[in-house]
Amino acid sequence: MSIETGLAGDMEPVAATGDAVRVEKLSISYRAGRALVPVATEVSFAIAAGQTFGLVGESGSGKSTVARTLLAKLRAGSSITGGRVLVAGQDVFGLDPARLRALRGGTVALVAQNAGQSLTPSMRVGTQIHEALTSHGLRADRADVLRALDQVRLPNVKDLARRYPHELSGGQQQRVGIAMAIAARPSVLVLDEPTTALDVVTQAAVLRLVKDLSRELQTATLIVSHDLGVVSGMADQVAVMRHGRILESRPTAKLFADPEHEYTRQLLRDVPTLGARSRAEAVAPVAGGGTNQDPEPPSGTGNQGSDVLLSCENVSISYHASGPPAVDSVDLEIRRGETLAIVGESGSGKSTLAWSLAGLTAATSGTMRVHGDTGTGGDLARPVARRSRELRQLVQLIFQNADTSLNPRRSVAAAIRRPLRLFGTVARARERGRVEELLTEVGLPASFGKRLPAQLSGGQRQRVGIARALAAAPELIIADEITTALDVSVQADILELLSGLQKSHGLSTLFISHDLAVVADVADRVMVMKNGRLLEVGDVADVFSGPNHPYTASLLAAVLEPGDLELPQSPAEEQDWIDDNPGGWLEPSPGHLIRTWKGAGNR
Amino acid sequence: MKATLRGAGPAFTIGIVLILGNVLLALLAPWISPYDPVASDSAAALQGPSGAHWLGTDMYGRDILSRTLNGGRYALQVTFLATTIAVAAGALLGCLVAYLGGWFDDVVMRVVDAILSVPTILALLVVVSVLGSGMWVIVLAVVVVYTPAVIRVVRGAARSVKSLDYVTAAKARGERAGPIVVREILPNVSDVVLVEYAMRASWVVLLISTLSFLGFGANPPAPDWGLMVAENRTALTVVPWATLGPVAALASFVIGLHLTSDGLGKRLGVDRAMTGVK
Amino acid sequence: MPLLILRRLGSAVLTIVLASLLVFLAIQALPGDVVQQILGRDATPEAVARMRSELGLDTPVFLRYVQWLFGALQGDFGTSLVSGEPVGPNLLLHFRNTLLIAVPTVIISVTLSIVLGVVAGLRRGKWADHSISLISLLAMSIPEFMVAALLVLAFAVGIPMFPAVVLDGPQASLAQLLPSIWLPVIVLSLAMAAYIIRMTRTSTIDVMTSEFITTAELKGLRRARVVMRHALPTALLPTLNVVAINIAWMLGGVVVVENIFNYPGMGNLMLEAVFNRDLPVIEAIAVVSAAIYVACNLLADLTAMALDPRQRFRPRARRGAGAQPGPKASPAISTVERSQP
Amino acid sequence: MPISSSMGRRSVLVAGMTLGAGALIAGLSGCGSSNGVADIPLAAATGNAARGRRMRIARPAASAAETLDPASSLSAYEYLGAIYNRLVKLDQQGTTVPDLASEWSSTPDGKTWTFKLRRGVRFHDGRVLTAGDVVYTLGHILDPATGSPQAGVLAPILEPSGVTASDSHTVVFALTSPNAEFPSLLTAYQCYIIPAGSAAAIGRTGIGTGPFRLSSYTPAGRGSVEAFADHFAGPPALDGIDFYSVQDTSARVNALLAGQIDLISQTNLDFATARVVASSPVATVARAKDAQWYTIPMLATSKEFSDPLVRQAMKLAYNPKDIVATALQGNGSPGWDNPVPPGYADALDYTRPYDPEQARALLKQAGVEGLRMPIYTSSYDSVFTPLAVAYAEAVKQAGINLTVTSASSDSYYTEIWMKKPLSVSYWFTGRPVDQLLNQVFRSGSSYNESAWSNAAFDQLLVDARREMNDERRRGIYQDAQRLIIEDGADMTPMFGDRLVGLSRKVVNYSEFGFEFDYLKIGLS
Repeated sequence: MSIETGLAGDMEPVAATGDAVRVEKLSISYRAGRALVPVATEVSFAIAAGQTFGLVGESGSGKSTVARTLLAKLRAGSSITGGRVLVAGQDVFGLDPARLRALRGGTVALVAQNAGQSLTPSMRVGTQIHEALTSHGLRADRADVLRALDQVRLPNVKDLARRYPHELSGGQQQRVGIAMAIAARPSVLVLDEPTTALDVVTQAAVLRLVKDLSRELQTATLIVSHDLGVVSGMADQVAVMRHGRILESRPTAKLFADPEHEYTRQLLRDVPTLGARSRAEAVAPVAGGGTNQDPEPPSGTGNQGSDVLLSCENVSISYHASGPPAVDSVDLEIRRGETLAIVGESGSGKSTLAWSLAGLTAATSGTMRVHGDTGTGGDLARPVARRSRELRQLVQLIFQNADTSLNPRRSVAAAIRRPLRLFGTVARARERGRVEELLTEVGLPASFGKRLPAQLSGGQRQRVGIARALAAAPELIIADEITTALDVSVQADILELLSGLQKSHGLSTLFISHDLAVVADVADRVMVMKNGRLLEVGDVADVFSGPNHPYTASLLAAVLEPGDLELPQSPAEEQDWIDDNPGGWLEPSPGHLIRTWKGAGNR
Repeated sequence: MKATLRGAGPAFTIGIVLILGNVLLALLAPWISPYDPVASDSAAALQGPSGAHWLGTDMYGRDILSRTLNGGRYALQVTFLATTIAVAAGALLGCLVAYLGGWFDDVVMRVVDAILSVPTILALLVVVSVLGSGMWVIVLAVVVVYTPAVIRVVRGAARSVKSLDYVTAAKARGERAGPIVVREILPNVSDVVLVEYAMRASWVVLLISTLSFLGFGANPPAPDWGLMVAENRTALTVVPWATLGPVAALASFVIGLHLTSDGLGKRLGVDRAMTGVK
Repeated sequence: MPLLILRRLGSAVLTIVLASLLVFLAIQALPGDVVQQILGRDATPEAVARMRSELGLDTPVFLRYVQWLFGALQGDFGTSLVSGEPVGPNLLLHFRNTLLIAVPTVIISVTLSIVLGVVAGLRRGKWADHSISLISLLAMSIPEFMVAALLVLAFAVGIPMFPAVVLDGPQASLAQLLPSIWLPVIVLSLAMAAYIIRMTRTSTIDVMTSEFITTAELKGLRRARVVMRHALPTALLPTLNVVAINIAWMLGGVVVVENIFNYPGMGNLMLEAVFNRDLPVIEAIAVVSAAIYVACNLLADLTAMALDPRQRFRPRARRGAGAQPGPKASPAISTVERSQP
Repeated sequence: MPISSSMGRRSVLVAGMTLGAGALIAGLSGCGSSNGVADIPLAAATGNAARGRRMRIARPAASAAETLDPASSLSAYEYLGAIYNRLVKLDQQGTTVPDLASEWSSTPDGKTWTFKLRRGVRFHDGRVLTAGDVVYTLGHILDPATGSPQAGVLAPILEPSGVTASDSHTVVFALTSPNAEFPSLLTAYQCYIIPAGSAAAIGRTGIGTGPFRLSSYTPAGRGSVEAFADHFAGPPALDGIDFYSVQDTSARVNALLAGQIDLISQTNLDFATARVVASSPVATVARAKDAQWYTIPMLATSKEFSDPLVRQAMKLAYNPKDIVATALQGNGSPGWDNPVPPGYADALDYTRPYDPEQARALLKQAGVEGLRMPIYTSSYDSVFTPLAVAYAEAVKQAGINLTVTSASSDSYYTEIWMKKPLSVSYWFTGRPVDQLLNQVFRSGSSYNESAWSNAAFDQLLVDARREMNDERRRGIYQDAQRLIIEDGADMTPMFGDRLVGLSRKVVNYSEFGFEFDYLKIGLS
């Protein structure tokens, strides 16, 4: 029952018969031209039935490659250069085709990262589950298919089985993927970043489901993730990978409590956490609220004055004449030097609101004014084409995806120079010097100016994006999920850089994120949005310590922190509250406003 | 460009060599041809390959090698001009249409669809019979027929570029449509345009030859690949090289274009650029 | 979904009308005197004058177009300037003959090329792939007129297996034409198959490397099932476009082949009409061809809908393949957007 | 993923290309060794035609407006000769000989001509040919509504009322002015005799007195004729002929080589093709001697050629023998700028000098030394371009610099011919001398392609028609020919043989003007 582990290379794995999976000194290389590039080097681990093993590491660490060898799957061009993989005692790479098929899906099943892409688009969901059963010689009729769907707690399974994958939500797709994987009762389950594409609440629910199922089926489970929180909550044992090697492999609790390897310690330092807040407090105290209504809208929040940079009132944005607006009557206010975070899942309207401030999407109604509506200030409700130069200069965007936010055909210097020229920030003769200054300021060598974006790493590109925004000499920076695509360590650097610049330049920042932990780290105040509605706003400390709107509470509850060995208990995936429209506001503490709601039972 | 060429594979190299070889031979033809390609010599008619005439002579005693060497000049010239104009115009318009969208897009694409729906050869024959078969007419005809196709392809690529963040960034800065199209969109569909150029050129050169073959292109006694085939194909068994020479040259050029376009596509990952996955 | 189909039908009709207008206007610019052309070199000026007045060539252009359009809507494509016969029945006859080549060509080339394309895609980098790719490369690069000439030389003159030309006129019975269609069918199939093979190969490779195929494989499915049920429906999506465009191309591009084989089809009629500047005939051919092109695209759309449920919900699915995100497999567009000599 | 082309493809590619091309050449080039046109036969085979054979003839596709009405037909020559007869026809020497008319005579003033018809001639519908049919036919030709090209020739001298039947087999033509050559004007192919009252339907029914009767016909399509047993000269050798329309020359040749047809009509094979045909096991080549009369019209109204000195220089500057050798590979006769074919009895036996130095001097005298201009050609006929190239080459010696300029073949005769100063053209031979000179050279004639106008020449033509003495008339025609050679604007560098492709089974093929010898032609 004990889990055999070994620090890479120095321990012979013990041939314990109880292990469902044994990976022994596995080395994999990728052929690039004439050279062999190692992807994994002498990786060893074992997983016993009923146990969960976590592989954690940043992108390119080789963790997914290793995980897929359990299904005897290698990428084209890769080959095993040493070691072996034993599943139920057999070397998976030595199987004949018939046994290989039996292994795949029968003995070992995979839940892949993006269910939307791993389900065959042209085939009904039910059929795909059906063939997962029949291909392993299992008798299967419609009832079995429905049972499989039922098992992953999907609603309306009869209807759902007839749908095509694109007709499901991301969470549903992932559940179908899981149903398909466990359909043939495998003894080994490989979870390759199973929740990366999902929002936090769904993630918590899906993980809970997987954990329950693997316990129920007594599978040996391998979970691969870049997210320390996920691995922490799921795995009994965790291995940290970097550059194809396992650096450290220990029981979960020990690893998080007392990391041995410097890299692990670094990782743990870089992961933003909610901090000292107690999870128990996050539970909303005002269930079925609406008794203590405060009619005043939240624009009145706290101390107004000359330090308000931007104020929006009653902003609504619709893409289509019919249908619900993407942003629905939102008020907001950003002060000078402040970081205001907007938190919400995809579709909450947070990005739409930000793009509207940048002038890319016209607001349908409401007012958006800078500088308290006076002086050089102006009406931000105008689209960018009708804004004055000063106004355009004032708001600058930093994008989520550093890969696509820089024109791949233009050099770094050209990217930074463009706003300088357009806004006439500096004289032409000074441009070059200014570009170099900006590069230095964002922590890049001045020589990087000559490079093309493709010659930079993701973090470096994001720095260029920041430099480009700074070049316009703005007062407000809109940072739209700017660290989502980055590894934890890079994310930490970028966040640090941003907050440093913000202080030195006196910038206000609108920080958009779905990651509560990051927000807790960087923001002064936070707004919570859902379905285009503002649900809660307040100082970070107030919001994160509660009391909260039930939605905020569910978000907070779903956060997985490294070191938490348990998943949140039965996270509420179904919304248990109803928006109280127009509703009023609660103000549990000064400046902390919560929209009133109704309990779901009141319907 | 160097970076562009690297990693495109040996087929790409062969392609480039075939194209450059053909272009070079066509350019140098007046100097390296052993004979005047139109000068007939009744005493030397219908000779087989020999030291004096490597590929033999045709029915008027004209040197087939010289005619083959010179035979690409017209086709390559028209191909170069027509493809360049069509691709340039199509690329610009395609980007503009994609960027502006709205009714402009609707109107342009409707016309594009209409032109595309008329079979190429019919459209071409109509233009040629309207304006005669001079070189510039053919160029114009090919441009008329192929620009819409290029617009469509480039528009598709540009639409995915249009939604990328760096274009959004430019818009947010307040850049106008012109600079955005020229600075941000066009350079980033250049991969597509380049591959399109090679593919398009391969069709144009075949099209030109087909036109000549049907009697609407180059005029006798001018040496021209398509025309040579038309003139000599019935006599394939008597003067095989008068047909095979030009066809081999034509095919090698087209193969070159295909290989180049494949290589470019592979190297530049054009298909991914189209969907914006890149 | 019916609304979607209706919308496409509407825009299809608009495209056809616009195409007919463009062709009509283009032909109006013809400098050569139609009548002189018809009557030939030996015509007397009196005969020319009489014919001009008979044909009423003095009516304003736009009026003539409107008249024509209304006629066409009722199936009346006017009267040939040359023969004086109604255009419709004659065109129908030639169209029927072209279909006799076109249908076997489509069946043969599509079947063959999908099989070969998928095989090449699955055996990527192997011997089979190389030979298939090489043959399709050659087939794309050697002009049809050369292939046709060689085939005639080999299989009509050398070994008299097939007729070298069609001697019977457009009224020939299908049985009379049947022996003559095979060489044209081979020539056209080769050219057409080459492009479809390449497209199918590319999209097969694309789809086979996609995540859902990996998932299907790792589910332990048999290779055949993975290919047939999971990969093919998606892999055939881009191929559909190529097939559609190729069918349209073929109906226009049979010109060369019909010319060489003296085949009494639409291509020959087209050449003859262009030579004679027979405006009503050219116009009718253009409209018929445009209709076929549009219909092929429509059919490709509908098939795509049948193959891929995602296609059923996109309002503007086809407007340049770039707007077609599809699965990961969105092929090199230039291959899709083929319109060939 | 884009289309891949990986490592191994290069070798496969190279190997494949080499193999394919190599095999092809090996198979084909064996036959490309011997030189020349020498192996093209000089004449068609003669011999006994087998009974009961049908011949298949491929003809160029005419326009869909094609009609069998001889008066206005422009392309259906093969049918016309098979199904109709004229009163008189032309023999190979250009002499007028009997056809439906057995004899003819005129009054001494040459104004009234009497033709006696052959007895016992029947139309295909069984009716007997009478003078009334002839009167009707001439009336139809002269009717302006018919639009017959021959009306332009006949109308100036003949009113419809001038044609009368004096008895059932005698026709009298009362001319408005004397014309000694009148019978020859009736040899034109528009003058085939049709049954009375048939004008409306003749274009489709084709009822005549010829050796074959029409059994099916589609304009520009296929058709067939059957031997007419009641033909006055006895039935033809063949049982029937099937005509096929094939637009493309190569296609016609391939059909012949594949054994699908027996003869290609109205097609002058180029020399390479002629050799292919001649070396085929199933087909061969015959010549229609001097069948095409090639011309280089110099537009006399153009600024370049309004000066007779320049025109003379253009002629002196070249040697027609060279042109025949180069452009025709010897398959023809030099014309020496005389449009009357050398075999004609009325032809002038005179060879003008070839003197490039003199030409140069004349040009200098005319002030256009080193003349520089385009000469237009097209692919309308396979010899046009070789002719233009050969001529341009030849006159270089006289310091004349011509640029061969090729124009589109389909608009050549509407846009170039008779519009550009210098172009090449051709006529079919087989016209009577009087008609030839009147149609192509007389001032103001619609076919006067050089727009040459010479009062003395016109007067000679009038005189000739008045001159009833054959000897003296011949003298006048020869004077006229001399004028053309010396002053005319239309050069005649050569008469070309037509190379006709036919099956090796064809016997007794002979063709003159627009007509085969339908009685004798057969299959062995």
